[in-house]
Amino acid sequence: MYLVGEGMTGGYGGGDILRDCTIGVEKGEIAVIVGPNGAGKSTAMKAMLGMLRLRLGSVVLDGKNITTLSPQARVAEGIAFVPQTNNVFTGMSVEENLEMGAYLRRDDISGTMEQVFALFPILKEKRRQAAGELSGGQRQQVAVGRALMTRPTVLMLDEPTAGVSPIVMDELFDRILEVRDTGLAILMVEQNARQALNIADRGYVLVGGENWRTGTGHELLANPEVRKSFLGG
Amino acid sequence: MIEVKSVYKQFGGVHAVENATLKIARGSITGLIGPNGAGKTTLFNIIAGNLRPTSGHILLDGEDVTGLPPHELFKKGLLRTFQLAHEFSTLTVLENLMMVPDNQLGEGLMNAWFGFGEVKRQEKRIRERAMEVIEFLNLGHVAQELAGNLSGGQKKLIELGRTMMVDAKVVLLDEVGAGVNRTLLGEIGDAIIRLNEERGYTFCMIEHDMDFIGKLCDPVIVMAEGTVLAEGTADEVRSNEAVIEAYLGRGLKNKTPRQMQVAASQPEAGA
Amino acid sequence: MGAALAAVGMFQSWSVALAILNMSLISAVMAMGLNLQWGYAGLFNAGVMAFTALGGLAAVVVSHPPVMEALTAGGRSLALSAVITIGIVATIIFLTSILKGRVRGFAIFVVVVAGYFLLRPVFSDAVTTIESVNPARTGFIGGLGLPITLSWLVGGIFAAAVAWLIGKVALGLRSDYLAIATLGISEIVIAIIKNEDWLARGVKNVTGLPRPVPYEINLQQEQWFVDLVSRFHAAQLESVGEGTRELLLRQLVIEGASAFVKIAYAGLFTVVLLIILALCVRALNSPWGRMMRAIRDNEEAAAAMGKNITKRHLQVFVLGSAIIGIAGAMMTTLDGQFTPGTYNPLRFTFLIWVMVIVGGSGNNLGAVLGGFLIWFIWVEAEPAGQWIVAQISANMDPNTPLYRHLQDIAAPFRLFVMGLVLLIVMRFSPRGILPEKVRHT
Amino acid sequence: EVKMGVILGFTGPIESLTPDMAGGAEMAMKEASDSGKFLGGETITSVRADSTCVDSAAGTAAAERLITSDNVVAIMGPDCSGVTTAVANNAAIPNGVVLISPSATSPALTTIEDNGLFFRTAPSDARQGQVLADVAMEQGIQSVAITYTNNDYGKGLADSFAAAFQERGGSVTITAAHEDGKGDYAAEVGALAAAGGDALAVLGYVDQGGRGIMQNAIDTGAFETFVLGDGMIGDSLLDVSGLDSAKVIGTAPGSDSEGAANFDKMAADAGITGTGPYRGESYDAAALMILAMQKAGAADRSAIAGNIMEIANAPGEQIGPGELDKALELVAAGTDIDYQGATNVEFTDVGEALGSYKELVIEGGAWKTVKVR
Amino acid sequence: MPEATEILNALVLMTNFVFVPALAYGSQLALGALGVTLVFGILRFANFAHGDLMAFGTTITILFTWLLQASGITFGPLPTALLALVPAIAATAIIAILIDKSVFAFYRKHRAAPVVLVIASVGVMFMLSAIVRFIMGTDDRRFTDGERFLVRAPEFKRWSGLDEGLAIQTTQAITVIVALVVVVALFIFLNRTRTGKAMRAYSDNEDLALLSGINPDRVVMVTWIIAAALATIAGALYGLDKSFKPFTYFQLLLPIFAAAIVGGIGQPVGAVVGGYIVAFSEVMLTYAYKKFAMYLMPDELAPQGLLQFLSTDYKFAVSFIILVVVLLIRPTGLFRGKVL
Ligand SMILES: Nc1ncnc2c1ncn2[C@@H]1O[C@H](COP(=O)(O)OP(=O)(O)OP(=O)(O)O)[C@@H](O)[C@H]1O
Ligand SMILES: Nc1ncnc2c1ncn2[C@@H]1O[C@H](COP(=O)(O)OP(=O)(O)OP(=O)(O)O)[C@@H](O)[C@H]1O
Ligand SMILES: CC(C)C[C@H](N)C(=O)O
Ligand SMILES: [Mg+2]
Ligand SMILES: [Mg+2]
Repeated sequence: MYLVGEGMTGGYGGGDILRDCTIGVEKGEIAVIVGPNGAGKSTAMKAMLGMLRLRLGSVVLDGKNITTLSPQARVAEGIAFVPQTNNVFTGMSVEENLEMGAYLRRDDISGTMEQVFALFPILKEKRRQAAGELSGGQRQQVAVGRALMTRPTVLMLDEPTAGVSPIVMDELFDRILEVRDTGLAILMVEQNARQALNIADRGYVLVGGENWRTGTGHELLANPEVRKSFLGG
Repeated sequence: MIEVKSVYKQFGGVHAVENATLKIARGSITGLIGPNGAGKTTLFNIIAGNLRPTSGHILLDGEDVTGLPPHELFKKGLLRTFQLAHEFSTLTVLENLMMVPDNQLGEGLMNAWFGFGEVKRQEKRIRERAMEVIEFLNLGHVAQELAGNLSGGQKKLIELGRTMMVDAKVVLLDEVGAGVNRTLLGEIGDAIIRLNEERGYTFCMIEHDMDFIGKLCDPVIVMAEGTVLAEGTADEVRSNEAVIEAYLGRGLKNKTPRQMQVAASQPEAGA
Repeated sequence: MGAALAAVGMFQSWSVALAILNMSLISAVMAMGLNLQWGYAGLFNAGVMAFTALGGLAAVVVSHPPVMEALTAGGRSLALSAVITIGIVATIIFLTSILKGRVRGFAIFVVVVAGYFLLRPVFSDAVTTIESVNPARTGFIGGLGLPITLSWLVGGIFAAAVAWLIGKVALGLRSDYLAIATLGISEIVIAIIKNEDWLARGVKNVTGLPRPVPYEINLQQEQWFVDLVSRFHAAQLESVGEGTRELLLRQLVIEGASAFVKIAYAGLFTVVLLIILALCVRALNSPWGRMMRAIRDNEEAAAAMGKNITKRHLQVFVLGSAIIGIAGAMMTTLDGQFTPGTYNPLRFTFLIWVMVIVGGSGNNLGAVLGGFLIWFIWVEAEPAGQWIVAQISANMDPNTPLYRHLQDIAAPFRLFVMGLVLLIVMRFSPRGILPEKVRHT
Repeated sequence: EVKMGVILGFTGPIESLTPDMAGGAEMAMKEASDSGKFLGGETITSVRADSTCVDSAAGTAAAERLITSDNVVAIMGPDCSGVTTAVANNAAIPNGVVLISPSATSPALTTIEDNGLFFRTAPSDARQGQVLADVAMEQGIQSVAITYTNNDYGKGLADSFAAAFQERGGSVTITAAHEDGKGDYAAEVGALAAAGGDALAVLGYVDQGGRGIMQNAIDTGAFETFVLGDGMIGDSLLDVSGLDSAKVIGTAPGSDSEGAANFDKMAADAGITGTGPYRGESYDAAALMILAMQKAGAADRSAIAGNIMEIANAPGEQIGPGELDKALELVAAGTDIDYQGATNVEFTDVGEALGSYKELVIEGGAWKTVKVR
Repeated sequence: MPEATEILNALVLMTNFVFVPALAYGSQLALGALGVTLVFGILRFANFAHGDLMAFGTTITILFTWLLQASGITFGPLPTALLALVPAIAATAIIAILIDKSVFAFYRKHRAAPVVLVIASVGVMFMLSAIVRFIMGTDDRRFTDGERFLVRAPEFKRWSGLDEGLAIQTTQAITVIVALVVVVALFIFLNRTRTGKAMRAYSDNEDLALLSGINPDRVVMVTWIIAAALATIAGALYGLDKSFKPFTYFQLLLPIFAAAIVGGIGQPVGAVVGGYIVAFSEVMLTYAYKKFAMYLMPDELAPQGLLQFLSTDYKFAVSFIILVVVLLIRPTGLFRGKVL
């Protein structure tokens, strides 16, 4: 697989949060992680980004072992990430937030910025406003927009749709599909699991830091156990 | 119960709330929906006393409570949760809940220093109550964990749990569902209904999950651009053209055939 | 810590060790007061100095014998000034209760201005007469002539009263803004104490305050004490010859007296420390402490949970300041003098902060430990620095410029040692030596 | 080996004066040691401690350590009046150790209850105020603006100077305190200049606010004549720029006796090149203690106090600076001496220097003694 | 109606005793406050060592000044020290970075609370101040040369024929100009350049900055370089104007912090305005307006008192009173600073 965390085991200093957890995504594919609150989904993401030291296991990007790289280095390798919380620069304007997304790019970014504005029209309106003054959903849009500015090869999204209104959510999923079709690998955590698994090529169900079920999006959606326990019936 | 009378709120040049007028009826579970930036959270902040309106009034049980500080509104039975979780990060989960009840004897210094019997007994009762809530929210295994170390969704659960610690009259829930597992959210929905029916709580909730809104709320108020766009039952609102245009949208456009199939077998998808 | 003090006792002298102990006890109390404000409630009080000084002022006001001459000369106008002030305050309180809005503000303004012009001549008359009574010796009204231990309580009350006022004005500010405001206010308080000579002689200092413990000189004359010392050192006295015995005994009595006095102080301070520690610990572990920590973590959420932030902040600010005030009074008692000129923020505010943070904020025992440790370093850095310089220059020719330069910088070397030790301690316990505990209720 | 304490403000607001003061005291010790006649060939070592000048707690702790840990027999110092009171009351007197301050000049120290243990070789400012007023009057100054360092020394001196000056028919336009250690004194000078006056009296510290005020007043042309108290007399004042066009007069304890001149020469030889005040006083303080020990015949704390007065005052053979050798010999032989030293030491019955004052001016970029009063 | 010369006299009086000194002092504070506010804003702690960093920078400047003077190099009418600034800034920057690497980096890595860094900076402050005294001793040092005055009081009197003189020192003029140039440059740097924006981003949200590919080490390094440069410039200009004395640099810290915070933490413009507020309030409120009024008013109305708003007894407190009042009106400083 293009990006894969193999047998990840580790935590925040206390006990292990992740236990032999394996998550991966292929180029041109969407992989979705679902699971109950506190299952370790965000932790798994952070581990793949190097924001958490793994006790065991490895992270491999495009056949290259990146387990020991620093987060910045992984970002430089082409991974973009939208964290679940604290995902905007509150003191900077919307436009500057997007610019920071493109920090590593040296080419002209105005085109990408226009694309983001087209996707989230409200951001264009608020481009000069500080991101900290936005509504919850607007912030979330800034956060996703920032990641899209990166021109990554892997896009990792931690609950990108939390708090965004249905119409924007649809746009967002549309956009994600588009982006995937350009050959990106997309890994996301979603509590809106139905919609997410629906467009997913690959799905992971995490419980207690372990892989509980793995399959294609549709397999998982069709699995009654999964539906009952995690998708709300 | 709560009346919002032509409330305006401006931040510099931004009109966040513009002439909002609405009622939250006693005993109802009122849904408040609307596009991002419609002014829902701002309105909550005004009702709960965190913000002062530029103009307009808020009535609680007929009494003008505009501009009262949050802690006084709490004493009048009005509770709220925050959209971005506001946990007490260096308190444990249990403490996060235990600090909520009002008029705790041990919160007076004299009692803290010299009180024994009753103070201890009350403390015990509060702890028991908190443990119940914690169990209900599936947080039992992290009860003694610092709230700051919780996952995003668990923090939202604390937000909700706090409102369950006391007998409130009105509870304002700001997107408690966002980031919460859907199965658990279903249970939370049931609990809300129970609290509403058995204890007579009034709820007003902001939510973007239309299934959830549809299951719980009557009436549903739709805000857009700071003002009330529509009001009615969930179904009425769902079929309102203006609401679809501004808020709900018409589903995914770029679906590949493979996914269209599946979507068809899943009626709720794309709601 | 005990071991460190014992080492000082052994290698330097027990008297130094006791002197350090006494100031450590006082520092520990101060640190606890600040810990209450910062560790429990997250209030960035950078005005510790002011409350220490107010405690000291209380010591003068309570214990200094009244200066009758000054009182007869200016007492009447001073009393009149007090009456006028009370009148103004009462009128304002009355006006605030009956008026509202703009009118209220205007009325208060008028009363204040009118009051000022009424008060000024009376007051300045009082001040000039009082200050001109034998200015080299007194020139102030003196105090009440009561036992000085009473001033510890009064010091707490003084500090609490001023803290209440400051809190009313400034507690709306957040973090560093509160810090600089309190810092500024503390400078204002000190400026007042320095310049209102009629009150406590200002920068001319009040010395020779009465003590709660016997004077060494008197003690040396007391037969029972001499007996006590000779019993204590019986063996040593036996071992020397008849002739030197008398001399040795006298030396021992002098040493004993100074130790006795210090131990007596240490006893008193320890009692205060333990009482305050017990209260602090109990408060922190109660629902009150929980509420305070919640407020510290997130004010907005705590307010939404029905906690009155303003009131609670004020409460803890007043309480913490009162404790600092008590410590301030104890310190002035120990010094036997009140010297407003010596109150500077580095020593009386920032050093206390260092104690709290190094000890472990949010932890009472940490604050106490920090108080002991930092005071110890503060005092012992100097001999340590000198020792190091002496080692370096041991084999140097005393006539080289380098040698002379080294001698000149021996004193600042103390700063170097202080900084180095501080950094080392913090390196090994970045969250404080005794960090705040997670409470498993 | 006999240890003597030297406690001065090596850090803090007069840190540039103190090395020379300590040097002065240590000169006396060295002299006595080198003579080989002190208590039959004993040597004296000096133990320095930092009084900080302003922090009485730190100063007391340092003195405490000298007394109890280093076991010094007597202490030369402290310097500033505030710490001196603290050290005397809390460390020296309770332990029965003699304290001779070379420079604490606050009038309040005259009446300290010292059990006969506290002395000072500097006179009380009660008198300096009068001398300074005389000096000013003689220069034809009719009105002055006064600024003083805001502590017991500055305030005490300002009070006594203002009173004396007015008594002599002069007028005081303003009396304003300044705080030491501030970054800028423009505001102070502004107020002083606005009040006006023939001269500006600066009663502060040479390395501190006092100097800042003078510099600013010269720069802005606010004053051209300056009247200075003892704390301002020091070499570092000489590099205030623009001094050549200003007239500067001042007073400091001291005399132009032969003794003083000899002392200056000795000091220069010993590498103490400054002309700051209180070097002589420090030398004398140390010398007095040394001679008192010699008289007692033992390096014993309690013996010193009783002998100081006799050493210092007449009758007896007069002893100047650099004559410790001779003095030790005389004392050992039981002859009475009257120590004069560098500063014409003569103690009042409470043990402080009667004091003569030098009237100084800056001329051609150097301090010159005009006369002694 | 007062005559024209009277009015001119009054104006010159005010310029000489109020405006010029306050402007110069304000600029000195501003330069110090800029450094403090930068570290405050980006590394998120109040750096107590800044005063001593200033002293250190000045020390190095003095050493280089001596070196230059000894080798016969001067800077015409300007102080030689200005030339010495360049190597001194480099040296100070290196020291600042070393300090960061050996002290502050550790706490950053461990995500320590800001107050812990503050206390660590107190430790650094002690050590730096000792080091400065090791090198320079405790004496006063003057190292100014070149033309001391731009305008001298007596010359001005002669030239203008007025009763009042006006004095402007070269260093005063330099300080004011430098302060203004530096604040504009800093503003442009932070808001327009990539590195500047990266620094702001880092200060805003460290984790997210990391995720954007910003190299935190570089941000920290650049911050210290700028802070060291500012400290050296501020310290050297101050030392040129007054004299170099280690102790005063610690004392300067208080008004510098006041300026930075009143302006709003992390706001360069705020720091400068804050510096002027502290300076002007101090000078103007305790100034005795008697002479000023005398020029403007007919003789019969000549005022009796000194016409001071506040007696000089409380002058030390004045700037703090202003400060508290400003904060009560604008709780996060004049330019809406950060709340940490
Ligand atoms: N402090 C502020 N300063 C300036 N503008 C603000 C501020 N707070 C909110 N706004 C603006 O007010 C508008 C309403 O925001 P609000 O948070 O009430 O939206 P919302 O309806 O809750 O949206 P969401 O569903 O995304 O949470 C938004 O456009 C937002 O940008
Ligand atoms: N910084 C931290 N320190 C210690 N423990 C943590 C920390 N962050 C998370 N945890 C713990 O790790 C576990 C997994 O957290 P994680 O954030 O990965 O959950 P999640 O699956 O993303 O949940 P959610 O859906 O609620 O976001 C939780 O039990 C949480 O308490
Ligand atoms: C060293 C001197 C300037 C001290 C001064 N005479 C004082 O009493 O404080
Ligand atoms: Mg998560
Ligand atoms: Mg919202």
